[in-house]
Amino acid sequence: MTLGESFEMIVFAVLAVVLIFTAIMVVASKEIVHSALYLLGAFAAVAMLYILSNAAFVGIVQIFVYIGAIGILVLFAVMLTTREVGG
Amino acid sequence: MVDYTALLPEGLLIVTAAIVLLAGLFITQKKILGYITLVGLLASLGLILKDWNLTATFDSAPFYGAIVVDPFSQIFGAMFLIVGVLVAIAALKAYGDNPRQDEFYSMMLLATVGMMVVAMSKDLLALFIGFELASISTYALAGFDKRDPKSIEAALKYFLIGGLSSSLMVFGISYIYGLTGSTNIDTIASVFGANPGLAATPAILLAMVMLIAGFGFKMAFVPFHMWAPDTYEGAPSIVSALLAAGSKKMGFAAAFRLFIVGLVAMKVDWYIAFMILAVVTMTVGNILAVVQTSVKRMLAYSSIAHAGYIAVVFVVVAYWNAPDSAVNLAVTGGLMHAFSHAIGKAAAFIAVAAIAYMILSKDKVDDPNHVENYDGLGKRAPMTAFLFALLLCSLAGIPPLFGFTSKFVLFLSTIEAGLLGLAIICVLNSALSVYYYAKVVMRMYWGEPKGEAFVESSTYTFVLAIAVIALIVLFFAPGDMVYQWAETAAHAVTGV
Amino acid sequence: MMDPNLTTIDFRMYAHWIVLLPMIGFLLELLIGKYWWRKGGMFATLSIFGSMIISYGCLYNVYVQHLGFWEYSWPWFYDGIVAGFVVDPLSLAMVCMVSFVSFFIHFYAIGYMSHDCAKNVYFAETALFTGSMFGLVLANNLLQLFIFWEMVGVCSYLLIGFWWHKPEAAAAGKKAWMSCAVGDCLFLLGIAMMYTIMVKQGITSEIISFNAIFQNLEHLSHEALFGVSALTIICILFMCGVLGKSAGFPLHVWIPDAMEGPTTVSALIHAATMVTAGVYLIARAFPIFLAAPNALMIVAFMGAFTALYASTLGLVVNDLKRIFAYSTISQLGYMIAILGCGAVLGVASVAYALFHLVAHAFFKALLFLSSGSVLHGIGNIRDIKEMGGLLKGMRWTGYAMLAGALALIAFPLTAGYYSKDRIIEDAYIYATHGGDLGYMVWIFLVLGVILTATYTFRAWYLAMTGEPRSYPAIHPHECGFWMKTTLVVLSFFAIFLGIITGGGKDFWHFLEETFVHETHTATGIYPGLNLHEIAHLGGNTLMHHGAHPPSWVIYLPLLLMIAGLAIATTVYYKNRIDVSKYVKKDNPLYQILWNKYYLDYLFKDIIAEKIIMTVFTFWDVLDRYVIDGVVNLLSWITIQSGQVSRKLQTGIVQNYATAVIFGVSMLMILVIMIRGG
Amino acid sequence: MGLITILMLVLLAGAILSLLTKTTAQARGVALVSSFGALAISILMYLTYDANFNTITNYAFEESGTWMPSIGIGYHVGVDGISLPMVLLATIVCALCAIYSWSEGKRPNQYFALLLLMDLTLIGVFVSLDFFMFYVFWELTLLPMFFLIGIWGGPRKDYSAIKFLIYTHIASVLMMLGIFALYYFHGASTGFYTFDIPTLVNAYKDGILPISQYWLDFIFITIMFGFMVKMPSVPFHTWLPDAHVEAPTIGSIILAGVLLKMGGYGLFRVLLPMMGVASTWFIYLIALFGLMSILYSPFAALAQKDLKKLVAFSSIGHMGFISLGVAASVLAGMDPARVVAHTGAMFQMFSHGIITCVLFGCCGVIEHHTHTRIIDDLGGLTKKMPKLAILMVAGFFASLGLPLCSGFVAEFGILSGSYHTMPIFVILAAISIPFTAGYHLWAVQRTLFGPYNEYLGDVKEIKWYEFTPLAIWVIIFVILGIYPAPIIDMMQTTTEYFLLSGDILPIGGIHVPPGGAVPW
Amino acid sequence: MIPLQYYLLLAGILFAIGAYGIMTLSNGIRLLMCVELMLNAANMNLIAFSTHINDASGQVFALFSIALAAAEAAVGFAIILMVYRLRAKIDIENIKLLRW
Repeated sequence: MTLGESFEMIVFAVLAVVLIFTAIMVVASKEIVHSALYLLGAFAAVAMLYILSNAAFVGIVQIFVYIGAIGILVLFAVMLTTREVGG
Repeated sequence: MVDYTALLPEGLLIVTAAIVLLAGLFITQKKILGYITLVGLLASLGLILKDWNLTATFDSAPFYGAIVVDPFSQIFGAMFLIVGVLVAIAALKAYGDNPRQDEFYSMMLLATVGMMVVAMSKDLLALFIGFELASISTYALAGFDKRDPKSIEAALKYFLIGGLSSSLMVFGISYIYGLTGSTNIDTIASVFGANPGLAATPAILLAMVMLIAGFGFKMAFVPFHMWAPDTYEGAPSIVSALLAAGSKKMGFAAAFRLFIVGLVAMKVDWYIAFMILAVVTMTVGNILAVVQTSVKRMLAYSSIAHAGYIAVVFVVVAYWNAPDSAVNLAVTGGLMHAFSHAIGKAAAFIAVAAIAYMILSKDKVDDPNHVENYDGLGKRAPMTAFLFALLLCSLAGIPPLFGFTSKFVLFLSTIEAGLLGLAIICVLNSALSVYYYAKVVMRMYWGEPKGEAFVESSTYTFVLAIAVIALIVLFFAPGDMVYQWAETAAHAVTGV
Repeated sequence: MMDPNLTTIDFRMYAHWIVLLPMIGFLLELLIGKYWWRKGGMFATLSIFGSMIISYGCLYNVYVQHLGFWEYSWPWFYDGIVAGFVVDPLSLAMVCMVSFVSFFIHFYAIGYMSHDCAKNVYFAETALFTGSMFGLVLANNLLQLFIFWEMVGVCSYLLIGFWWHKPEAAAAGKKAWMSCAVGDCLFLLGIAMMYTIMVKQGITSEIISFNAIFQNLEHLSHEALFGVSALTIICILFMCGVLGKSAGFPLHVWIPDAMEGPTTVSALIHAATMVTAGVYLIARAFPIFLAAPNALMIVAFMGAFTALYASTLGLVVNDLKRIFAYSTISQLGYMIAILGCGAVLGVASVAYALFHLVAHAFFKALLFLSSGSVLHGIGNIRDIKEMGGLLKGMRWTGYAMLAGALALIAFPLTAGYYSKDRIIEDAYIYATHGGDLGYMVWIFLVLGVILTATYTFRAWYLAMTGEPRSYPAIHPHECGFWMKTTLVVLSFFAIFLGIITGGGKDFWHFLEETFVHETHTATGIYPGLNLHEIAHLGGNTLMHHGAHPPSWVIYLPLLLMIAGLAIATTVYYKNRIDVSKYVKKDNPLYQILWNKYYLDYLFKDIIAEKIIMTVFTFWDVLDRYVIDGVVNLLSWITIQSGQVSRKLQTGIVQNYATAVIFGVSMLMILVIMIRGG
Repeated sequence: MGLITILMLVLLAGAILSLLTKTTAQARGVALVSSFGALAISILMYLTYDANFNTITNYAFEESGTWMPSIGIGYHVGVDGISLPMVLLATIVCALCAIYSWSEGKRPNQYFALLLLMDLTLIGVFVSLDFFMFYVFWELTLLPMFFLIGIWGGPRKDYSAIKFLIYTHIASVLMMLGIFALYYFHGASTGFYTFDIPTLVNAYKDGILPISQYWLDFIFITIMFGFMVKMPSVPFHTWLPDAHVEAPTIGSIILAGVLLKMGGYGLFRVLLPMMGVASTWFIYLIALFGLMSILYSPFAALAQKDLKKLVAFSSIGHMGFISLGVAASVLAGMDPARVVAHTGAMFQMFSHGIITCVLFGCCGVIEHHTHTRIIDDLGGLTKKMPKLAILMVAGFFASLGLPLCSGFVAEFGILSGSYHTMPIFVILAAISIPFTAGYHLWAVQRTLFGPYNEYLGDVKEIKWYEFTPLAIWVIIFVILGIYPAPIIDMMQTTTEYFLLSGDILPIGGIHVPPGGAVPW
Repeated sequence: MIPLQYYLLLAGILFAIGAYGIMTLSNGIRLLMCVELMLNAANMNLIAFSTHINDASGQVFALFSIALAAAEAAVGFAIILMVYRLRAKIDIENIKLLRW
C-alpha cells in the first residue's frame, strides 16, 4: 500500500464515518432543522467521496445540485412548514 | 444525415406541450388548449399507426443505441397515445373551465412522452429518464385538484413511494451496471449469455429484485402496490385513468424490455418468484376489489389484478420448460391485454368521472364514487351506464369485447407453457373478478333510482363510446391486426 | 285360410280403429263436448259403440268364419319398436268384454253423471281410458302394452280424483298411482331386460313383440342374470307390475281408496277392466312365464294368497263399495292363481282365467253399478250400517245386486259358478302335480269361497233387507232409464253367461287355440307354439289331457259356498247370532282385520311419512347446507379474507414503504432459497 | 351468406331494434317478427336438411370464413342431426316465449331485446364449429340470463343472479383451459394452429396428439366439468334451483328449456369422440354424474316448498338421463341397443326442452295470478283455472315420464338401451321412477286439487297469451310422444354415424379392460 | 485505490439508513430527506462501479440521476407544501383519508 493509497484510505474512512454519522442523525435528530443540516453534511460527504473516486465532475454537480438546490429547498420547506422550531 | 422521422411522434408531443404551456400564458379562452393537445396527440397517433408494421430499422447512433423504434415501442406508443386521447377529450369536459388547464395538458403530454421514451429505450439510462419524466409529471397531476385533500394525499403517497422505488431502481441498475459494465440492455443480455454463472451471483439477484420492486411499483405488483388504490381513488378520475392505463403500462413496457431480454438470457430459475408475484398480485387485487364499496377504488384493485394477469408473461418467459412459441404467445398476449386493459380501464375511470360529475350535480352526497350512488343509473343515465357496463364486461373478459380476446390469448400461453396450476389460478381469479364487476352492473340496472334522470355529458359519452366501439370492433375483424402487431413486437423484444 | 266364398268385411284389418275411435271420442269430448249434445257423453258413448262393432266383427271373423289370427304392425320409433295389433282369441275375448262393459257403463253414466258440471271431462277421460285399454289389449308388443298400461293408470288416477275438490279423492288418486308406479318401474325394467336379451340374440325386427319373443324362447332361456335365468327375473319384474295394476298383495292398498271416484269409474276401471290388465299381461305373456323356471309358481302362490287375504278383509269393512273392492282383489287373486297353475295345465289355465275374468267383469260391474244406484238413491251414503231395507224402495237395483252377488259367490248355474269352480278344481289338479305349495294354493282358494259367500251376502242383507237404519234409507228413489237398462243387461249376462257359453266350454275351446295356432301377419306366419317344449325350458311338465279331480273336490266349493251363505243368512238376515260381541275394538283379530293387517299403516305412516319424509328432510339439509353450503362457504371465505386483508391497507404511507422493503426482502430470500434448493 | 348467418342476423337486428323501441307494443312487435322469422328460418332448415350431409367434415348449411387467422380462429358454423333439433328447440321456445310475454310492462324494450339476444346466443352455441366462437357464445348466454334474472327477478335476485353468473362462469373458464390445451397440442404436433372443433376433436380422437395420458385426461375432465355444471349435474347443481326460483317465467323457461341443453349438446359434440381416448373410467364418471342427478332430484324435489324449485329439481333429474345414456352408449356392446340409448339421450334433450317449458310456464301463470308459488298456500286451483289445470296436468305427467308424451320415448330408449352395458346404473335409475312420479303427483295434488284455498281470493283464468304457447308446447310433446319420427329420425341418422361408422367412436364401442374401468 | 467493496458497503449502509428512516419517520420532509439519502447511495454505487470498471456511462447515469432527483424533490416539496396548506401540519401518520 503506497502512501497515497493510505492517505486515500484515511480520507475515505473519515468521510465514511462522517457520512454514516450524518445520515443517522438525519433520521435520528429531534429537530427537523438539524436533520436538514445533517442532510447537507451527508450530501457534502458524498460529494467528497465522488471526488475521491475520480469523479470530480459529478462531485461538483453533487455539490451544486444537492447542496445548492435540494438542500436549500429542504431548508426552505422546513421553514415554511414549521410554525416554530421543534415542529 | 440521420433520419429522425421515426421520432416524430414524440417530437410532436414535446412541441405540443411547449405550445400549450406558452399559449397558456397568453390565451384567455383556455379551452382551445385542450383541442391543441388533442390535435397533437391524434397527429402523433396517426404517425404511429401509419407505420404500425414498421420494418425499417431506426438509426439510433446519435443516441448511442439508447433508443430504438420497433413494433414494441410502436404498440406501446399507440397505447399511451390512445389513453392520452381519451383522457384529453375527457379533460375538455372535466377541466374545461379550470384556469390551470394548460398545466394539466402540458404535464399530461410530457407524461405521455416519458412513457413513450420508456417503451423505446434500449438503455437503462433512457429507460430511467423516461420513467422519471412520466413519474414526475404524474406526481403533479395526481395532486392537480389542489383543494381536494384526497387528491393531495394521493399525490403525497404516490410521490413518496415513487421516490422510494426509483431509488430502489437506480440501486438495482447500479449493480447491473457494475457487474456487466454496461447499461445497454442488449449488451447486458449478451454478457449474461456469455457468463451463465454471473446471473446467479447474489448481487445480480439483489439487483433483479430491486428492479422488480422499482418497476413493480408502477405495475402495482403486490406488495409494491399499496399506494395504487389510494392514489387511484384520491387522484382526479381522469388522472387515475392516465395512471392506471398509461403509467402502469409504462411499467410493463420497462419490465418487458429489461426482464424479458434478461430472463431469456439468464436461464436462472426466476419463474417461481414471478409466479408467486403474479398469483399474489391477481389474488390480492381481486379479493380486495370484492370488498370495496367505492367504485373507483374497486377499479384500482381490479387494475392490480390485471397487473397480476399480465405478470403471467414473466412467469412464462422465465419458465425453462416453456417452448419458444409459448414465450412469444405470452408476450403477445401480454401486449394485447395491456392494450385492451389500457383502453378499458382508461374509459372506465373516465366513466367514473362522468358519473361522479352527474351525481354531484344532482344529489347531495359525500362520496360520489360510492357504489350505492350507482343505484338505478341504468335509468338515470342510460347511455353512460350502458357504456360503463360494457367496459366492465371488457375488463371482466366477457365477449364480445376485446378484453375477452386478449385474456384468451394471454391465458392460452400459460397452457402452452405447461403451467397448469398457474392457468387454473388465473382463470379462477378471472371468474372471481366477474363478481365485483357484476355487482356494479347490478346496482346500475336493478337498483332503485335515487332521483330523477341526469343530463348526460356528450363529451364523456363520446369518450366512452369511442372506447367501447374500439373494444367491440377489435373483438371482431381487426383483432387479428392487433395480434399480428403484438406478435411482431413480441418477436422484437424476445428475439426468439 | 281366407275363404273366398265369404263376402264379408274383414274387420281384423281395422283393429286399430278399435283403439283410435275412443281416442277421437276423447278429443271431441274434451274440445267440443261441453258445447254440444247434452254437454257431454255422446261422443264417448258412440265412439265406444263403434269400437264394439269392430270388436264383435273381428270376433265374428275369427270365431265364426275361422279367418285365422291376424297381427300387423308399423315401425314406430327406434329400430325394431313397432306399433302393432294382434287379433287372436285372447285379445278378442278381452276386447269384446271391455267394449261391451264399457259401452254399457257409459250408457249408465249418462244417467249417473247427468248432474255433474264437468261431465264432458268425465266422458273424455273414460273414453281415453277405454281407448287405452283397447290399446293395451290389442298390443302385439311389450312396449305398446306398457304404454297403454300407463295410460290406463293415468286415466284411473284422473277418474279417481274426478271430484278433485275432495282431498280424499285427490289423495286416493295419488295413492293409486304410487302403488302402481312401484310395480310399473319394475315392469319397465323387465322390458328393458327383455329388450337387452333380445338384442343379444341378434333380433332386431319387431324386437319386443310377443311373437318374436315366443319364437325365440329357446335361445332366450339360456340367458342368465346374476346366476338366475334371465326369464325368471324378467317374469318376476312383470309380476311386480301385475301386482300393482291388478292389486295383488302387497300393492293392493290403493283399490279400497280408489272407491272415492264416481261409482261408474269403480265399476269400469277398478272392477271390470283396468285391474284385469295384470291378469291379461300374464295371459298374454304366458309362454314366457312357462319358459321361466319357477315363475309360475310364484304367480300361483301370490294369486292364491291375495285371494284369501282380501276375502278376510272383506268381512269387516262397512263401506259398500269397499266390500266389493276387496272382493275384486280376491277374485283377481283367483285369476292370477289359475294362471300360475298353467305350469301344469298349459294354455287351458289361460282359458280358465280369461273366462273368470270375463264373468267377473259382468257381475262385478253389475255389483258396482247397482251399488252406484244405491248411492244415487240415498244420497251418497256408503256405509252399510246406515242402509237397510232398501229392497222395498229399489227393486230393480236390489235384484240386480242380488244377481251379481249370486254370480260372485258362484251360485250354481250363474256365470261365476262355471268360472270359479273350474278354477278351484284345476287348482287341485295343479296341487296334485305341483307339490306342497300347490296344495297351499288350493287351500287358500277353497277357503276364499266360504269367506266370499259370507261377506257378499253380509253386504246384501245389511243393505237390502231389515229395517232402514238412517233417514235417507227410508225413502230411497229408484234409478232412471239409462241406469236401469244397464242393470238389466248386465244382470242377464251375470246370470246366463255360463249357460250361453255351454258351461264355459265354448269359451275355453276358443281360448285354448291362442298360442298353439299360427298367427298371420302381412309378411308371413308365426307358427303355433309347442307349449310342451316351452314348458320344458322352464322345467315344467304339462299335464296331458284326461286328469279329473275326485268328485269331493268338485263339490267342496259348492258346499262351502252354501255354508258361507248360511252363515251370512243366519247372522245378518235372521239375526240369530249377535256378532257385536266379536266385532269390538278389543278383539285382537278384529282389530287386525279392521286395520287391514296394518299394511296401510306400514306403507303410509311408516314408509311414506316416517322413513321417506325423514330421508327427504335429510336430503334437503344435505342440499342446502352441505352441497350448497360448500359453494356459499367458498364465497364467504373469499369475502371475509378480503375484509380481513383490506385492513392491511392502513392508509399510512410509512407502512406502504415498509411493505415495499418487506417485499424486496422476501423476494430476495425466496430467490436465494430457490437457488439454494 | 347462408341460412345460419341470416338466422343469427335476424335475431341480432331484432334485438337492436327492440332496444330502440319505446312501448310494449312496439317492442313486442319487433320481438314477434324477429323470433318468428328465426323460427321460420329454422323450420326451413329443418325441411331442407339432408341427412347425407352428416359426416364430420361436412355439415349441413356449413359456412366458414376467417376471423383471426393468426391464431386459427375462424367463423365456422354448420348443423347436423344433433344441432339442428337444438336450433329448432331454441327458436320454438323463444318464439313462444315472446307470445307468453305479451303484456310485459316493465322495461319492455330491454326485456324483448334480451329475449332475442338469448335466442341468438343459444343458437350460436349450437351452430358453432369453432371453439372460439363456441366459447364466446357459451359465455354470452350468461349475460342475457343474468339481466333477465336480475331486472325481472324475484326478491333474492341479487344472490341468485350472481351465483348463476359466477358458478357457471367458473365452469366455463375451466373448460376454456381444456380447449386451450387441445388447441396447443394439436398445433404443436401438426404445426397447424386452429380452433376448429371437428379438426381438434378428430385429432384428439385419432391419438395424434403427442401428449401423455395426464394431459389427455386433463383436457377431457376440464371440458367435462364445464358441461356438467351447465347441465347441471349433481353435485354442481346448486346454482340452478336458485336461479330458477328468482328468474322471471320466461327466464326459467329458456334456462331449463334450452340453456341446460348446452351442456348436453357439448357432451355429444365435443366429449363423445374423446371418450375413446381419455381414461375409460371417465365414462363411468359421466354415468355416475347422471345417476346421481337422477336419484338425487326426486329426493330433493320432494323436500321443496316452492313449486318452481320443485320443477327445477325435476330438470336436474331429467338431464341426468342424458349423461347416463351417452355414457352407456359408448361402451362396447350390442350396436342396436347402443344406438337406442344414444338416440334416446339425444331425444331427451329435445323432449325435456319442450316439456319443461310447460312446467315453468304453469308455475309462472300460477305465480302471476295468485302471487304465490308456495305449494302449501295453493290448492284447488282447478276450480278457478280449469284450462291451466289441463295444461299443468299434461305437463307434469309428461315430466314424470308418461307414455305417449315425448319424455317416455327418450327415457325408455335410455333405460333399455343402456341396460346391457350398465345394468346396475339402469336398475338404480329405474328405482327413481316412483319417486319422480311421487313428487310430481304430490305437487299436482296440492296445487290443483283439494278444496280451493279461499285465501287466494278471486283468481282469474289463464290469459290467452299464456294459454297459447303452453298449449302449443303440450301439442308438440304429445305429437312427438305418439310419433317421434320427425325429430328422432334425424337424430338416429346422426347417432348411427356417431356410433357405428367408426369415424367418431371405435366400431363396436369402447372396450373397457376387465377391472380397468376404475383406477382403483 | 479504495476497494470497490468499501464503497458498496458504504452505499449499502446509507441505503439502509434511508430505508429505515422512510419506514419509521412520520414527518413528510424527513421522508423526503430519506429518499434523497437512498438516491445518493445508489449514485455512490454508480460512481464506484464507474471508476472501478473505468467506464464513463456510470457517471453519466449519476448525473442524470442527480438532475432528476432535483426535479423530483421540487415536485415533492410542492406537494408537501400543499399538504401543509390544507392541513396545517405534515404529520403523515394522520393523513389517511384514503385507506382500506
